[in-house]
Amino acid sequence: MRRTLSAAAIWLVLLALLAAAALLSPGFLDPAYLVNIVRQAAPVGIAAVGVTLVMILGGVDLSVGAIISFAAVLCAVQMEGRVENIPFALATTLAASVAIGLFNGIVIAFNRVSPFILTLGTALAVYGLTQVYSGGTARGVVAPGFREFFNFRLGDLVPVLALTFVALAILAEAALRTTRYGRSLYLVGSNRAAAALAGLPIARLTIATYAISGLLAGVGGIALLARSGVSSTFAGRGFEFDALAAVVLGGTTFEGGRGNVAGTVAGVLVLFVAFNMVNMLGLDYNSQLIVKGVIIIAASAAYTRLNRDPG
Amino acid sequence: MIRRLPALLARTGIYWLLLLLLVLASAAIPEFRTPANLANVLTQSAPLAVLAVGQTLVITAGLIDLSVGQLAGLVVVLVCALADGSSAAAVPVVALALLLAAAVGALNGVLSNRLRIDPLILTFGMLSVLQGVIFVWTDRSIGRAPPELLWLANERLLGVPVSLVLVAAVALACGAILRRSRLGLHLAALGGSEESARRVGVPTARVRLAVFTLSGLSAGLAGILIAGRLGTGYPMAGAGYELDAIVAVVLGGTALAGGRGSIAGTLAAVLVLGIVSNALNLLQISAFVQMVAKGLIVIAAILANQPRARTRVVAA
Amino acid sequence: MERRSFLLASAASALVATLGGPARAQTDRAAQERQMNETVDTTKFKKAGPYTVGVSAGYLSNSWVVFCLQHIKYEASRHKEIQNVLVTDAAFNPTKQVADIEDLVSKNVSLILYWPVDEKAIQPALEKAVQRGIPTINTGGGFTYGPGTVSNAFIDQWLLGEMVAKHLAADMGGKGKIFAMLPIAGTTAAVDQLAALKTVLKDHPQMELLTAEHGDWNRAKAKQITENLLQRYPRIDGVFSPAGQMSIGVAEAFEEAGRLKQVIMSPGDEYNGWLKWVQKHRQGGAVTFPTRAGQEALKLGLEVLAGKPVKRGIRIPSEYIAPKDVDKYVEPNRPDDWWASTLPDEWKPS
Amino acid sequence: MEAELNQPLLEARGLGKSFGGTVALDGVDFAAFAGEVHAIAGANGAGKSTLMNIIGGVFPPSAGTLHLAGAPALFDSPRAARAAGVSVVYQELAVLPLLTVAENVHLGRSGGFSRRRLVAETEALCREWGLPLDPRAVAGELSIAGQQLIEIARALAGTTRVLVLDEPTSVLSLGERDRLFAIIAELKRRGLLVLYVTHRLEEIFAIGDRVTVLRNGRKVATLDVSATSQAELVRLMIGHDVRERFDLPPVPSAPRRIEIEGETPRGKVRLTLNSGEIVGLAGLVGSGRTRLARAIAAVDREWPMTVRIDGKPLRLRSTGDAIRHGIVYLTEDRKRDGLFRPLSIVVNASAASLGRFSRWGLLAPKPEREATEAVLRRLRLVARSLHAPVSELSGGNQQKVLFGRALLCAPRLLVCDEPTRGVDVGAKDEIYEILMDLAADGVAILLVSSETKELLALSHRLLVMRDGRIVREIVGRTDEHAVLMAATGAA
Repeated sequence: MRRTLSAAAIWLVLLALLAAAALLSPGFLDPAYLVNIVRQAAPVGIAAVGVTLVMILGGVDLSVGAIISFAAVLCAVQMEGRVENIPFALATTLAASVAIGLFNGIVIAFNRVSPFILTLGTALAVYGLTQVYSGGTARGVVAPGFREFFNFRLGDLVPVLALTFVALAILAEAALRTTRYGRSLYLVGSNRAAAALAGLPIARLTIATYAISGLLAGVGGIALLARSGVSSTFAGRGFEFDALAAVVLGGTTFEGGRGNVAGTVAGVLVLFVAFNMVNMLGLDYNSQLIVKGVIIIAASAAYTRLNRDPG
Repeated sequence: MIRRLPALLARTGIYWLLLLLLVLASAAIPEFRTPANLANVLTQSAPLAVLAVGQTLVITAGLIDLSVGQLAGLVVVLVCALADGSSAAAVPVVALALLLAAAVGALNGVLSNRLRIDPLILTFGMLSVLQGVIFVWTDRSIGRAPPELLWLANERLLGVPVSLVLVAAVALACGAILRRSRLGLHLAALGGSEESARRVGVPTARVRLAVFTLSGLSAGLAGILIAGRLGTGYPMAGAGYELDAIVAVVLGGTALAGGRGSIAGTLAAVLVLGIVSNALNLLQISAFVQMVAKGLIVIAAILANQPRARTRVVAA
Repeated sequence: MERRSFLLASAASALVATLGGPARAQTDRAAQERQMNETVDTTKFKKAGPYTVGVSAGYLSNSWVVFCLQHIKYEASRHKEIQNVLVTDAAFNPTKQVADIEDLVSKNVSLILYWPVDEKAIQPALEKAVQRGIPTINTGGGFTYGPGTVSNAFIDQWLLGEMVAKHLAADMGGKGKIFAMLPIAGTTAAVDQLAALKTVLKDHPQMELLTAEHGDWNRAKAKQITENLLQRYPRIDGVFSPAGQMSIGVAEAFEEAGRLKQVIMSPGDEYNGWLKWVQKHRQGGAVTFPTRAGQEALKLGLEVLAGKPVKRGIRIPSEYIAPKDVDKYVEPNRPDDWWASTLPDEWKPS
Repeated sequence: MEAELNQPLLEARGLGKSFGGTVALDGVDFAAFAGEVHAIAGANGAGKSTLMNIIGGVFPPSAGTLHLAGAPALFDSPRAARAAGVSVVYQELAVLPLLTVAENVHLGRSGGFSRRRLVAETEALCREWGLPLDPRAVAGELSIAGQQLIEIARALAGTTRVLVLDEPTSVLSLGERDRLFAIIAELKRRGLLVLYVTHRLEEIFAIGDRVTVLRNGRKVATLDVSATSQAELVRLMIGHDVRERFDLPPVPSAPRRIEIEGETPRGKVRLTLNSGEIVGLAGLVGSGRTRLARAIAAVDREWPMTVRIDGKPLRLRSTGDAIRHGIVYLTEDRKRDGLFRPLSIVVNASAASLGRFSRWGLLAPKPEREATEAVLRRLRLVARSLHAPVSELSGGNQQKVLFGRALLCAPRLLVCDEPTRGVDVGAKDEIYEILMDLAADGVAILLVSSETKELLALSHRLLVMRDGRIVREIVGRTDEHAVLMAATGAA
């Protein structure tokens, strides 16, 4: 009962927030605007899907912001402004993102290190690599058609980018619910030692999950590139905070073994609707940071309380 | 004794590394070994040293405090904005700032006791909150540090940086807490095993409160030094310091899992980081590469510091 | 959605941000004019070659700055007496920049060119360099007046803002509703540009400024803010946006809302991505923010080292590029994040 | 030792405690006096540890009161209990391995602090009580018995009047046990109240003055030890007698042979099991029973093992490999590495056999549910829903879920480590039935247990371990004495 409540809570929060926003500005409920919020959320949201998987496993991935930046730069450079380069650029970008995730996964799988600190270190190194690689400028020319494709509105309404985010989220949620991999994540996350006894391939799962997180962060980087073009070599900086806040808000805890992607999606949307409201109200943009911090603390505390094991 | 040898080597490793770096850098870079440059390295390292010494207590207690960097940043802005270059205001403003820093630390402690969430997440959230508070206040440098702080952070007395005195005082104080006080014993116990500590009557909640308060205080002192270094209230002055502090503590041989800490090791590690940065600068290595190097040092440090296979005897 | 730190980062990332000092009202402009025309006695800096030039970069992860640095290196290559150029990068960390400057002094460089993360934070370190006889030149950003800065090679934000505003007013026929997209609140760039805009608007009573927003030199943020403004204001006729990087984000938001035809964009700068947009849409144009500031700074520094008297500040003038003339400047095969410049090809960033 | 004149030192009046809906302790009264060893006896789940935790200040009672020397005692923390003179030595020792003995002994006290004085005081304390401890030694390098002494020293260092010992001998050798008993006798002589919590009846008769028996959260009786018998206590504790021996199913005539060969630091280990056979593995704590059991199932690989089934060697590089070959390990510690506490019963049960319930990586929920249901029904699991979290279940039912998990793997060799630890008496019997059922189905079972009675009752054959080696094989009838002789090396 409590469990169902806690799962539904974030959706109720989202609804309440939307209602409040609609009262503030009738334009808020315009379908085009709502869909646009989903598109704004896509880069962070896609990365947050990966972070959700990692956190269900009992880990955490703070390198996603760096990977997003890295992927955006790398992809743009590989395209060299030519359509025929797009497949190669996408492939190399995703491969490189997976490689970073693999690195995280392998180190964490075979050592008793804190994923939190390790992925922070990885983030630092990846930011550095991005700078070395790009010489400090977001060089790279986006191929014609690339951004147009992702921003094309199906049925004149839903941008491909928003659809990509939703599709990836549904895919991940389905994987969690219906695949052996998803089930194994919950098992390992809720009790690693027991999972080892039950014969689950923990090292392989860990590596695969961090790799997926890297991959999705890479997709997030491509999404960012598609949404706003090449703008900076630090374009994804801070996204790890946002992703983490969304995941925690969505009910996935740091202890692992709990949570789902649907909650994360709601969490991402709550964050973005809240931020847009802050913007539209003309409040100081910086209060977003305070909101984010309080959300991380409050949501963690709330879920700790809800999930406290009675036995 | 023989069983402890690897651990002993691991614990003294940082001093050997420091020695090696000193020798190498002196040999390879003529500018490095000038007294002025060596004094520079010390002055540059002082804020991190103060922060890392405080964090050593925190990590020994099995906790972690990610909010210290932004807390130091808040102190920088506060001190400069309020004092605005006035000598007369120096003492009250510094006192106020330290009080505030200790209060924020205590708030971390209270929240940690009340909400029972992982200190990592709690202080991570606090990091974001503090950053927001700073930026809501100001998004550009404001005010000026009083001249006394400039003197404290930058000047030398008989060739010795003044800030070194502050670092030494903080290190001795924390060393005394760790080695010679009941609080030190209790925080090592808390870091060893919270459950055991609680059962034998260690007042864990009070210890946690004390440790976080001390951590806040050390962040405040570091902020004072940074304010002196910068001379102005730059809103991002503390960004990233928390990670550097953790790296220094871990490099210095304090177990990330808690239970045992070394102030001297932390100081040596701070010097190692300072020398590496100074030498790379003198060698004209690009900041981008330095960033990669720093990331790799973080990764290497936690790999070297990971808990060894459990030593607890398995019953049966 | 960006974190504040990123805002500041990109803030600093446009060279203009370099002057993070207190807002100066227009009345200060007279004082600045006087200060920059002061003559500096450089005899105490005079020294014979060979020279080592130190560059203390507050940050290098920014395309304008990279071009500016290339200009410095290019100019250095043309002088035999310059033996070496040492570059340090503080990566947006002012504490590190203080340390960098101290390290450069330790290396005993002949001259320091710098652009700050935060101008005030590095003043003490710069003063120490000057006391040691090492001249310091502020490169690119706004004008700095203080004992730590021997001279400036800078770009005037107020004049730039004025030019942009005048062209916008002309393009709009002197009437309509506009909003302003500015850099980080409080920076010289934001303050001077807005002040210049308001001054120009006094001559055009039929133009109404709806709101001034701060997009922090961030294309994505400018886009997101504009998306919200499009919800708030049913009618927007023009946009004042001097930074090309943000102008692209603004224009994209209008385009996606299907309202691009109703709006007139002001000139941006010679940011390549913006020039491409101008070329495609044949409107807006550009008011330049010349990357050769670096080259001018080094020339200025060499004069100081030669002991010649120099002015406290030299202004690098902005120029207007009309939409029809943009073809000469745009480089379609180069990245968006690129600057039209006078650098020879072999000196352009790779 | 009767309460003629003096008032009780520790008295419970109507003590009750419930967690959520379950009542752990229900209206318990008892009184204990200074200078006595008062045993608290009861089967697992009788409420012993709840009572102990209330006395030790871990949590407050939800009903009733506790009185210390006539005054109400409200301990809101272990610290408060200690301050009032009540110390508890738990089975899981609260010793901090990185600190020295002296530091450990003086933990939790307030007042002045000097390391030198700590050492001096600890030294004096150890001399006074005859505790063989070096104050400067690092606690983590001591044996379990040594660490237990630290806890006792800690209790003695304060102004302790009541010392609660929780199953203190479960981790001790015989010699260590005798030393502990001597110390307890000394404590008693000096007027302390020792509350001795145990389920080992012989120890109650060895050192106890009086015994209070708990069953299902209620007090059943308080008796003078001299006036009772083991049989009576057993009857009080469990409500009925333990069966001496079960009717074991016969081992099939043409069994599958499982041969295990391995290397331990003390030499070679060899054992053979036949399908349908229950082999008991006896030995004292530290003899290597659990290590051997875990090594066989490839859980730990410090002791490399080769397993052959009908002469065919298996490659076991991981627990997964072992499970695929039908070698399944049932943990001794459900909480640590058995249960996935937040997850549902079905998910817990199918965890080790996901391969069976999935195709191309996709789970098949229906076969999973049906197979799990069938197995758990066979095990007579009591649960409101199979989709409820496993943490809601009682200890016995949790253990059944783990058996269900093992069964779903279609085991050929089941390695059971302490399968009845922490389950109540009724569930114990059911688990014995399950083991015999499995044996009847042809599963070979290696049964590790510290309860020699259980091994004797349930095994076709007994292996006795000592110092990492199998020292004795006992076929046919034997008794506890013989097993103990072999285990201690006295034989």
